[in-house]
Amino acid sequence: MEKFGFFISKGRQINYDSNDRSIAEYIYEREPSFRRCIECGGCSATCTTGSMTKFSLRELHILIKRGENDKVMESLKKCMLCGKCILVCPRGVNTRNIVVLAKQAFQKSAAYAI
Amino acid sequence: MSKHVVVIGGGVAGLEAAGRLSREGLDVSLLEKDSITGGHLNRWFKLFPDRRDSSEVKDYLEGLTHANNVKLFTNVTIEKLNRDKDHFSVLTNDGKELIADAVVVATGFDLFKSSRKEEYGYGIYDNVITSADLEDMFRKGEITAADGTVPKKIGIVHCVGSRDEKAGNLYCSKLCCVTAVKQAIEIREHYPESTLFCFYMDMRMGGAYYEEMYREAQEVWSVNFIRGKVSEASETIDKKVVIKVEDTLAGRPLKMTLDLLILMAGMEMSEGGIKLAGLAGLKTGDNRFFEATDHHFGSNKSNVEGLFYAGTCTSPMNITETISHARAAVSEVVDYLKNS
Amino acid sequence: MKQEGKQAIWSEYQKEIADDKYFYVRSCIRQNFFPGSEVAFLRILRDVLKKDVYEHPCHTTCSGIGYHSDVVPVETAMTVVARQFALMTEAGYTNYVPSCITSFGLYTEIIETWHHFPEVEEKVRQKLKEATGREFEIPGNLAHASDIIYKFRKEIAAKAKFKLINKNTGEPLKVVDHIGCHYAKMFPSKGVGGAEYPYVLAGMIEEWGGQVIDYPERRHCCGFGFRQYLVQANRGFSVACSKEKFESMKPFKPDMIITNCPGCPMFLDRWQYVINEMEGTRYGQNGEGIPVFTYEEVAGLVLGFDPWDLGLQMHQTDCEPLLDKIGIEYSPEDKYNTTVNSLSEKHSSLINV
Amino acid sequence: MQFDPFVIPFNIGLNFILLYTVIRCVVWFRGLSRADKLRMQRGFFGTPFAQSLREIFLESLLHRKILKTNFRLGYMHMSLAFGWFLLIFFGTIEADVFGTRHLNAPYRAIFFRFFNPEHGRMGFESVYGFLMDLILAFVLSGLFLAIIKRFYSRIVGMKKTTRLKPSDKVALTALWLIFPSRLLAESFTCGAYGTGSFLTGTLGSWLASFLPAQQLAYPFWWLYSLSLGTFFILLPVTRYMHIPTELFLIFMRNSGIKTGDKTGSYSEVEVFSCSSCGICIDTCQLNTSAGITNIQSAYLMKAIRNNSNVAEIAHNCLMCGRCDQVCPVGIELSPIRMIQRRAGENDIAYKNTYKDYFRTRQITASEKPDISPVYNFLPEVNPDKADVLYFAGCMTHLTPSIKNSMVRILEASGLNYKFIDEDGGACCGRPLMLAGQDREARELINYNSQLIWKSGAQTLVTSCPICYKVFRESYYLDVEVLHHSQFIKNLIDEDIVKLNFLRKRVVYHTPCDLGRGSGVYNEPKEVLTHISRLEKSKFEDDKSLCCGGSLANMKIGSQKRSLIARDAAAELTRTSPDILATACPLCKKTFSSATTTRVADIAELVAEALIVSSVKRSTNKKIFSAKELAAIS
Repeated sequence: MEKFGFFISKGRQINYDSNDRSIAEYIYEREPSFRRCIECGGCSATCTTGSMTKFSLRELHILIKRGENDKVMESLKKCMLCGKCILVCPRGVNTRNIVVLAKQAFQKSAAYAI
Repeated sequence: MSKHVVVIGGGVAGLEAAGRLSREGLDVSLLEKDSITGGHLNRWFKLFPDRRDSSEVKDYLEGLTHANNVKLFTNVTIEKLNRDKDHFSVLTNDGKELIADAVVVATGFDLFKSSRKEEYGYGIYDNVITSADLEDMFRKGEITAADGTVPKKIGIVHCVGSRDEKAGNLYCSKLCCVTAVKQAIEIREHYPESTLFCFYMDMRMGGAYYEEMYREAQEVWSVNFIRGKVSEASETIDKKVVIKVEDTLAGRPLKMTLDLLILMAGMEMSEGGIKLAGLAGLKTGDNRFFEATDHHFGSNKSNVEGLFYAGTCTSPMNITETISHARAAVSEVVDYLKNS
Repeated sequence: MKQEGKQAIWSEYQKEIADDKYFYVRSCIRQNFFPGSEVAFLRILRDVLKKDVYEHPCHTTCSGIGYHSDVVPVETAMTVVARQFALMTEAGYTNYVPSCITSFGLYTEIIETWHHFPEVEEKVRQKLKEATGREFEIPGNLAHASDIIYKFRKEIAAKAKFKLINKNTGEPLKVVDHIGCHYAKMFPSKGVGGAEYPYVLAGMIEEWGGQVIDYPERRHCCGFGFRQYLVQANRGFSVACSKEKFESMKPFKPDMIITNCPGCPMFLDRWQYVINEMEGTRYGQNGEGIPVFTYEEVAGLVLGFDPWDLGLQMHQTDCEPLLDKIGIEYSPEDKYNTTVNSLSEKHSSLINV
Repeated sequence: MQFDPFVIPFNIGLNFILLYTVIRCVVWFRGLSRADKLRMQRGFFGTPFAQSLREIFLESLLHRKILKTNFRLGYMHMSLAFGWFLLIFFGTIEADVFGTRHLNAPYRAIFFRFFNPEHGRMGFESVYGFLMDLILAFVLSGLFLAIIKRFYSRIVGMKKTTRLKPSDKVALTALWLIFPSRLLAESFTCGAYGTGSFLTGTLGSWLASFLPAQQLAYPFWWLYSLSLGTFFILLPVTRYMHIPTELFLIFMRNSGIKTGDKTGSYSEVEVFSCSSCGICIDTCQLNTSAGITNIQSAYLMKAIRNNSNVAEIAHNCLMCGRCDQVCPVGIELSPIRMIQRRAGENDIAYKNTYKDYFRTRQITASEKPDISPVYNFLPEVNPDKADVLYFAGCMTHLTPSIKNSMVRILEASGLNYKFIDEDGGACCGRPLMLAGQDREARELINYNSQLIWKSGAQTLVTSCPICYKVFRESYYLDVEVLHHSQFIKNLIDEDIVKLNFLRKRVVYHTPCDLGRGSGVYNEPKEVLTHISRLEKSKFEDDKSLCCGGSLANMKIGSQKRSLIARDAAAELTRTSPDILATACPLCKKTFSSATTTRVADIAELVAEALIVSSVKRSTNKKIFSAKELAAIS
């Protein structure tokens, strides 16, 4: 309702208490190396997709972990699964499986049904 | 007639230095302000990175001094410390005067007083505690929130009083990160159903096996690491702690309610050290720690001839480094006495 | 919450507050938003506490509102402030008391700047002299008007007709204190109780019988933020800030909010109406709003001033439920019928207390 | 005496299993596509039939392939299968020749001794009895090995043996009981009547010396019949279903039917033909190096048969294809795995319309999968015209030395070439396919295809076997696709580049996707022979190892990968060569961190050997067009 010429802004703050982290839990359970990520950004730096469009696996990792899932699925689809990220990851995170699992989790989850 | 060395401070560095000096055949007096020796070891329960019991290290150190007949004076503070010609005169609060050929200062560090970071509400909010308080809980074998319940969601704030201009400390205390990781693992071991969050500015896991512990904390113990300095804490109506932090890697501010917030207090120059610096005219640096004459090859040497530093009175150190530094001080003393 | 912890901090942040001979400067905004409050301040100091308060007719804006909206450069602001100080000096006063929190912040900031950069002060003196021929002394004591009321909170309590107590239950009223950002966040040592746990309003509440509510978003800005409000498109951000505070204080069921800043009572008050219109949410008890007061209004109520003399009819969120709780009598039909004459009549009756 | 009640369990079991097998085969046949049905019909009346019979004899009975790879294991399988077959075969003849009448019901041959206890006393009868005892001993020796294998698999040369489900265990017990009970039943009967040859006779008379043989024989005949009956009845729900199914599979395969990319009758027959012999488990490097022992093809087949946990198994595989090579039944294991990977994706894309129907009585609307393009951010590119395209591939970009070497070689060749993904192009699509995401892969394939078409090139060279395989198999391109090893081979053959001899001892590792995946074995070795001293390893050609880096495995982490890489590298460098050569950027990268031996791609070695001065450096003028080059080669 635009009664006063403005809307009440939605904050940018991540509300960790109320966010839904089921996607992250789904991945943690199936790919424990997800926990090992130290957010160095190596994956994003080498990323084939990331060189052509705004796509950062590192950022998606964090967003999933914090339960900021809203736009993650849209982004995840851009991944080509080429696997360069696995080769550069210093912590041996199985990045491709995380992408696949995340997509699976989103598709299985009713909350994010397309 | 063997020469007499006074060692000031009965913590890790003091005990090691005293024991070793005595073993070198010198007459050693060890002055300790508390009633017992061991310093901070008395408060810490398990040590990183191998999680051994702190009492093992204490036993080793005290064993060393006992075996070598170190003269121990407890409950002693220093009122005067003068150098006359080639002797030191040390006047204690109980009126004793000790004449020494050399002095080793091992006054150690004080933990940063977390209440100085007012925004975290230590001493005000019921469920904000420090790393040292947590060690007390570990010793008791029970980690509880203020109301006696088991905390489920626990946050750990790194760099409390370190790397913080507002706290007056520009330096990194360097052991808080690994302490945080150690304590996070210990809590998870104790309460497997708890969730741990470490809020860090940088993970500085520089020591041997520290990084491996960090990895273990993530992988095995599911500790969550969030990069960002907690800006403020506040209390909810049911006495939980709400923290605000920027998740710098998500580029978004983050708010979270926790059952318990643990502050990783940094290391500061001890009050006793500052007092001693005034009494004996010892040089201190911008970081208020004693300033050694050379960073590279004179880290035990003070600006007063015959007075040497050992351990964390010069900068934050872990136990390994403290012991090494104390041994280095011993060799400096022996060298000095041989040539004087 | 450990009270002794807070007390330890409060004891560290005590500031010197002059006890008489005040050079009082009004606030641009408050004169318009809550004109009753500044009048009440003067009445309390002059009539109740018998203090010497001087107001200079040539006082202008301190330009802080322009400074914080990025339209007035700091040098200009300094020269304007220097002129206010000159008025004080000319009037023979040294204790400077601004009514506005932003003015207080600006004065503090400028005095502090001059302290560290004397050459800037010298330049400002020179420019002021060139432009107006005036000369000034830096105030010997700079205190915000709320500091003054804080200083005399006990005297006011001694003369109080009412306490901040719910007369029906006998319980202390739950009071949220909201401190203007510019009061102590810039210079914690210049505020009573410091920046993290300010005591200036909490001290009044405690003294007058109320219970202070410490809620998680206590430190959060009311949302005024100058630029956020001045541009209409940004107001959504402004109202979101207030909303965050209301959401956070709601579980504590506060009876009232007390503030010491020109913008805060305005926005905490008006935005409640806006949020209710836009989202249908009210944050007080029984579907009502949470009444918002300035410290002068509360002091006035405690001393038994007529609510409509205090200008409470200017509030958008009704204050009557709170007056009922305290047991203050008021005449509903007079709410919007106050005349200047009736005011002065009541004054004379009050002065005879 | 023509009948006894104890034969009833056997009769029921036999009739049941025969009927079941026939029905099952009919159902499978009906499930075939029209083309496959025709193939099968044609095959039945043509040479494939004879081929099949031969194969059945060699593989299903003699187990020739297993014998070749592992003699003891082969002997075990052979003695059980072939021995049992001989028992039946000669038993039938025995019943026919020596029995009271001809053309007997099967039970009369199986239980011949019971119905003819006096048989075998003299002359030819005793010779035949000797033969039958010999066959029984042969079977029993295999059974002995099988029992040992169950508990100590190493004795038959196996490191791991398959794990069993409960019905398998019952069937296995029944199977194990069949021959010992026959031995005892026959022995007791022979002991009682004083007949029997060296085995049954000797054992019989010894047993009869202290036991009431006459009374004990009958219960053992019952046991014999019961174990046979139980085994037959349980057959359809156990892995032993492979016995009848394999015969059908052989006919189908010889008729020219292939697995395809969707579940169908043929893949189902393949799944049921798996005998869980466990050879794939022993071959699998995930087992031998990484200790993962529950995802091998035998387990995949089992999971598909039992409808359990298929997705998890299907994705945990390097797809190196080593098991396809050794499967004695000839099951196309990798294609079946790929079917399962794709199926997993489809499960998600298409929600089951009838899910929860019985609970809710409501058919949920079937949701259409999201088919909006996902890679529409890919830039539209108009490449320069060129004769030869070089597509390095994502992995090659992480091994710049390969990329740079190829650029040097291409420059030296003087061909009119274009490096199309010099600044990083789109992925080839194979990693997506390996994850079962064909639709997404198709988008990338279309994008890259356009790029290739627009360039007007006739030859496409890639450095990455992963790309090579997908370019060849899944792109519809009117260009010749070459792996750089093939391309270099052509350059050498045509004398376009001149190379030094490097004087290095080199062992060549055949990358999975290049070798078993695409059948390119010789060209890389010929190139290496040209420039170095190529030495053989134990793992040549289709026996080559996997480096462990494979993109096909979604599940394993870096630690397990490095275990595989270390073992493989250790095997390959056993002769301490100067260089471990490979022809794949991923193999190179994986091996590099697993061995101290220098690991180099063929392209790097060729670039090192390049004699630059001898090359006609005409960058614009081409020496050969790619078509000419292709024609020559």
